[in-house]
Amino acid sequence: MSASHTSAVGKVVLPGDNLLSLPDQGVIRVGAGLRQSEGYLQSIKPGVLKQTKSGKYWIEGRQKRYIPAVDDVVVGVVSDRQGDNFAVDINGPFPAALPVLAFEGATRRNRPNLQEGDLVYARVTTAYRDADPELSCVDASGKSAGFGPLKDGYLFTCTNALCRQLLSSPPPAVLLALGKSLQFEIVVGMNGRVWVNSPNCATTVLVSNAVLNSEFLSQAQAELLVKKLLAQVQQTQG
Amino acid sequence: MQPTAGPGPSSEALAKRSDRTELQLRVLTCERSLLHRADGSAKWSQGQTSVLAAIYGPRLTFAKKEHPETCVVEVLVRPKTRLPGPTERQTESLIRQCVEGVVLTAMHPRTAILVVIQVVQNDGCVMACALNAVAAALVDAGIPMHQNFVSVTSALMPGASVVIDPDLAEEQAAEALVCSACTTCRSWPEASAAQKGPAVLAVYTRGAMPVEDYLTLVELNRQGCERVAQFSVMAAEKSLVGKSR
Amino acid sequence: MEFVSPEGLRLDGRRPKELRKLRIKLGSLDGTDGSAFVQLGNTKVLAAVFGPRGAPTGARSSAISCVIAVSAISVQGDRRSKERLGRQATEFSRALTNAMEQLVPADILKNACIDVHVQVLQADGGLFAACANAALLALANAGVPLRDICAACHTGLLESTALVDLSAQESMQQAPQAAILYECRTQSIAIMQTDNKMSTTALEELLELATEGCIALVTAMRQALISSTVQQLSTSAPHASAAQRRD
Amino acid sequence: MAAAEITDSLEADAFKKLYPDQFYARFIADGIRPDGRPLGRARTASIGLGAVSTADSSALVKFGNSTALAGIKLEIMVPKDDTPNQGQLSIAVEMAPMCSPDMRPGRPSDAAQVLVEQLNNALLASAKAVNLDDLCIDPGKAAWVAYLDIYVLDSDGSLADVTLLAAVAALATLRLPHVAVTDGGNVVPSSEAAEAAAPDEMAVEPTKLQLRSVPLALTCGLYKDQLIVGLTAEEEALVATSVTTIVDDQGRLIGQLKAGGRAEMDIARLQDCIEAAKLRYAELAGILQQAITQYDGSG
Amino acid sequence: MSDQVVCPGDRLVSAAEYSAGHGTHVRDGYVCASLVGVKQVTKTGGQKPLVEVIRRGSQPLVPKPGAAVTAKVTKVNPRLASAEILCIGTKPVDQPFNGIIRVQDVRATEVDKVEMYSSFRPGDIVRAEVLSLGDSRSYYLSTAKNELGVVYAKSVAGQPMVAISWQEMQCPQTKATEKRKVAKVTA
Repeated sequence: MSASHTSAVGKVVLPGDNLLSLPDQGVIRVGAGLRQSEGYLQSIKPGVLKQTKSGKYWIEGRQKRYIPAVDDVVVGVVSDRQGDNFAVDINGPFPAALPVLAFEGATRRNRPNLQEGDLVYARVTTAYRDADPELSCVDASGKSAGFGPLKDGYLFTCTNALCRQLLSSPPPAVLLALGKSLQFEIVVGMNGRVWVNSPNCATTVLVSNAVLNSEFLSQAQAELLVKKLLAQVQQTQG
Repeated sequence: MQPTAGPGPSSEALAKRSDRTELQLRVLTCERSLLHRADGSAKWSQGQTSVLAAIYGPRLTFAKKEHPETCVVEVLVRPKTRLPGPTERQTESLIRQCVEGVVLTAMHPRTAILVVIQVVQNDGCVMACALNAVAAALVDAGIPMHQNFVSVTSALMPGASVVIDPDLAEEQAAEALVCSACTTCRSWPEASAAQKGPAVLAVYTRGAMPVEDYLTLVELNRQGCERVAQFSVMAAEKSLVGKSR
Repeated sequence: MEFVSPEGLRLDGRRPKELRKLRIKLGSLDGTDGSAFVQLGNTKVLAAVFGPRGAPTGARSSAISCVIAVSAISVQGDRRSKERLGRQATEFSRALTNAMEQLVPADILKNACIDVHVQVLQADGGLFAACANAALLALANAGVPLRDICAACHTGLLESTALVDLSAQESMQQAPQAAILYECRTQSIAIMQTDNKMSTTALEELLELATEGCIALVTAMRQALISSTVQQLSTSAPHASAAQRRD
Repeated sequence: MAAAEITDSLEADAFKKLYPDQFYARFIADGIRPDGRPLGRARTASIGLGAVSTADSSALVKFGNSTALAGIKLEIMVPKDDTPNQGQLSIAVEMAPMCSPDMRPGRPSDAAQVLVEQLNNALLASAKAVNLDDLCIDPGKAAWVAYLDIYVLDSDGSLADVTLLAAVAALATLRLPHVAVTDGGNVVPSSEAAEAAAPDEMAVEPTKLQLRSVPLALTCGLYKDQLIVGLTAEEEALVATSVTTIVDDQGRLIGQLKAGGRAEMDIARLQDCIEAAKLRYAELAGILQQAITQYDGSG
Repeated sequence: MSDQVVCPGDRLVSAAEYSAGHGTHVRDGYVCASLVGVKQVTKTGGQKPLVEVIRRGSQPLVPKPGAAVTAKVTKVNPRLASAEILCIGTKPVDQPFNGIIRVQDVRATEVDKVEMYSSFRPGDIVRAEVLSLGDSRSYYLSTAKNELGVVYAKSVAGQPMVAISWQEMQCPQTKATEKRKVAKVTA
């Protein structure tokens, strides 16, 4: 495996770009948005070509439609109940199935009571390109681990690139700055959906706006943005 | 694309293009992600001609329409005025087959992609402009593709002269029009051996012409496509560069 | 106008009880499960059958659908007369669908549907009778089980003479007319259509004539079905199984 | 009877059903198609003229199984104000429900509308085969409107080629009756008008509509980098892309349509398609001429 | 055995002496033909002889329990895979019949551990056996035998894959493996 950086790494690539010639020997690890074609590594999605520390190439794209992947966390909207499953809209190609028993403490007798339109925070357990994905509201050990129905709050959508930023570790500057001065809950799904809840509406609106506007900002810019927004709120309140 | 209708062109328009040479394209502009509800959208303009394209999907489709192994592409074309008719059906069919030619439809079996095209302003070359808008919208939606396309129209004028990217007056005066779509394929230095020129993905003609003139126009379009492709890459990079920190 | 000459001949030279020349060609459309071309005088119709095949999702109430399409070029006169004929065709195809459902055993239509399409190529007199005959022949050609072979025939009472199988010119008259679809085996009428006012005795006379006409037509249709099968058996004998896959 | 032989042929059938692409690839590798044609030969064409006596002219055209019936009915209209010297040619295509098992009756299919556009483009916009001035009876008062209706009775590929030949054949045998406009604005057969004026004058033969160009089409496909000429429906489903080329009697290119698809072509390939279309043109024009001569002789 | 072409509605024999078989129906005490075809009488041991009408000299092709069929998978969910039956034995059918492979019919051993998604994918060509007529819409199929299962499958990259074990296939281009219920090839 070659660890050498190609010139395309870190650059914007477009679908159909031939990125590098595949070596006759050795292993190239390929992630999302890439494929091999006629001896070349080819991008099939637009985005920035990235390489992990282990040498795996992948493309960080920026799209609205969510393509499910196993172990992603998602925020879904219950759309229907069919037998032993809830049908959940997760903004993917197919509706996801959430078994009624995939909640902490759920049994045949004690089923969770979810209505159409309710929000759930869940993880993807199966994802195939030709079939409905399956969700679960428990982790591997059967505990809820934070998953489950989301009550109240405000839901907004953003690109999957922003979701990845929000979920990255350490958390992005905008969340750190907001967290220093405000009290709120935030749940980010990989499917481009963010849920925010706080004791008062003004805070919820402020957090939502700050997050939505932070996509292309640097650390300093994000901190400045939060400061400005906070000042505005204090002004109107004062 | 109704060159037969309407009043004849003024002789001035025919005599000389005022603002550009015969082989010069009009100013290109491309805006992306302007529709909130669509999964991808783009507005492409060539001079005064402007077309808006929106992509929805890949998403669930009717059981009747779904295909077990591939993603189904549906295209709807809305003209600027009047209801869609046979002309739009043909445009839809051509655009659908172009999209099928570049999208990796096997990546999303049993789903559908809907492409909606709204002609905003027609000042010639609507078909080419629509193709370019669709190509940009596909990138915006992040649909998996193994290549992309760009399109250019050129015209054979009375007196056997040729012009590229004609406006409506030139289109109406033209003896014949050739619109073609060529594939684009970029190669980074590490894959330089893969370099290949644009090839003809689609061609659509109107008017009768000698075969030699037709081949000249196709070649002219091919060269024009290289220039459009350069612009298209630049525009796409601009829309994606925000997060390249 | 004189429709029967003193010598007892009609305008096209036929006798009052003489049918026009009938031509039947079976299985001419390769892409279908069964087809029949019927020419009765100048009336030409083509019928095709698809099925029995899996019912489409969201199946309709009726398992057999029969549609008679009248093309503009097949009709004498302008576009308006085509529209009028088209409406009559819709009405008749509904009656024909009902008659067919009686003919096909119910178990065939469980979870399956049969589509019968009739295209009128050239319309002269007795159009719907020709359509019905073509549709039934196509069904038999497709190997759809039938209780019986039926036939349809058109008659009219012109200048107090009962005439069988009216030509276009004859059927344009405001005279009593009756068309029936007749089941020979049960000796019953499946569909009857009458036009213009007539006395009951006139109707009886027409029905008797129409029945005779139907029996004659059934004989010709059976003959065509049998000879086409015999021909198939003889040509496909060395490859009997190969021919079967087009069933 | 050799049982083994039959089993073989049945297994070939099953193979074709399960793996249509591989089945076809084996034939093409041997330079022959499943129906026995070489790659470069289109199907045999046949033309039947005057098949429908209720129409003013008609043509039944078959390429192998693909069958189209074209018929023209003439009606009289008042010319449009902006074109007082012109009649009208109105083209419609209908895919008869019997033409393929997937067809359902109802609203016109997209495929039919695409064919209408291709015919409009070929006959009127590009080749200008019919000069609409020829359909004028009396400028500003009366003109012919020719309704050209094409019915696809059996859809087995190359529909653009079949429908165009059917349309051209019907147009080439169309005769316009001699009519005159009376003072009252009614249109009467000119023989009557002539009789009224000069009773002993002979009734004139209807005039043939002159075609200014005779466009004919050929559809080729690209399969594993091989050019396949004159496609069947089965082949249309398998080829990576198809190109319809229309040329006319003056050797002009009337149209070339390649509507995308899974393969691109370079200019040389497009040129190959034009050459193939020119060869096919000579063949079809001969058959058309023969059919017309025969028809004129009999009618 | 007589060799006689009959038409629908033809009275063939008395229903009291013969039993009505394929292509016939009984009316007014007679066995009548329902099809155009050849009348055929088969003597059955002890019982009434069977009268049938055979179209163009051969039997129609319908899946029967126990028959070997080849089907193409169209849809997979956790409980079953839907498939179109394309061939019965070595003969292709004209209009495909619907079939279903239920999760318990995929393999003979460890039935409770079967995962549908690891057994079939849409587009796979599967050799199977007809279990029963199933529900009203589909035949029930089984692949619970070594020689039954997937015989042809394409990889994500679109290449036909090669079987490398009874439950894995490999793409020759990308070398990626995918899980399937693979049919053991019999010579």
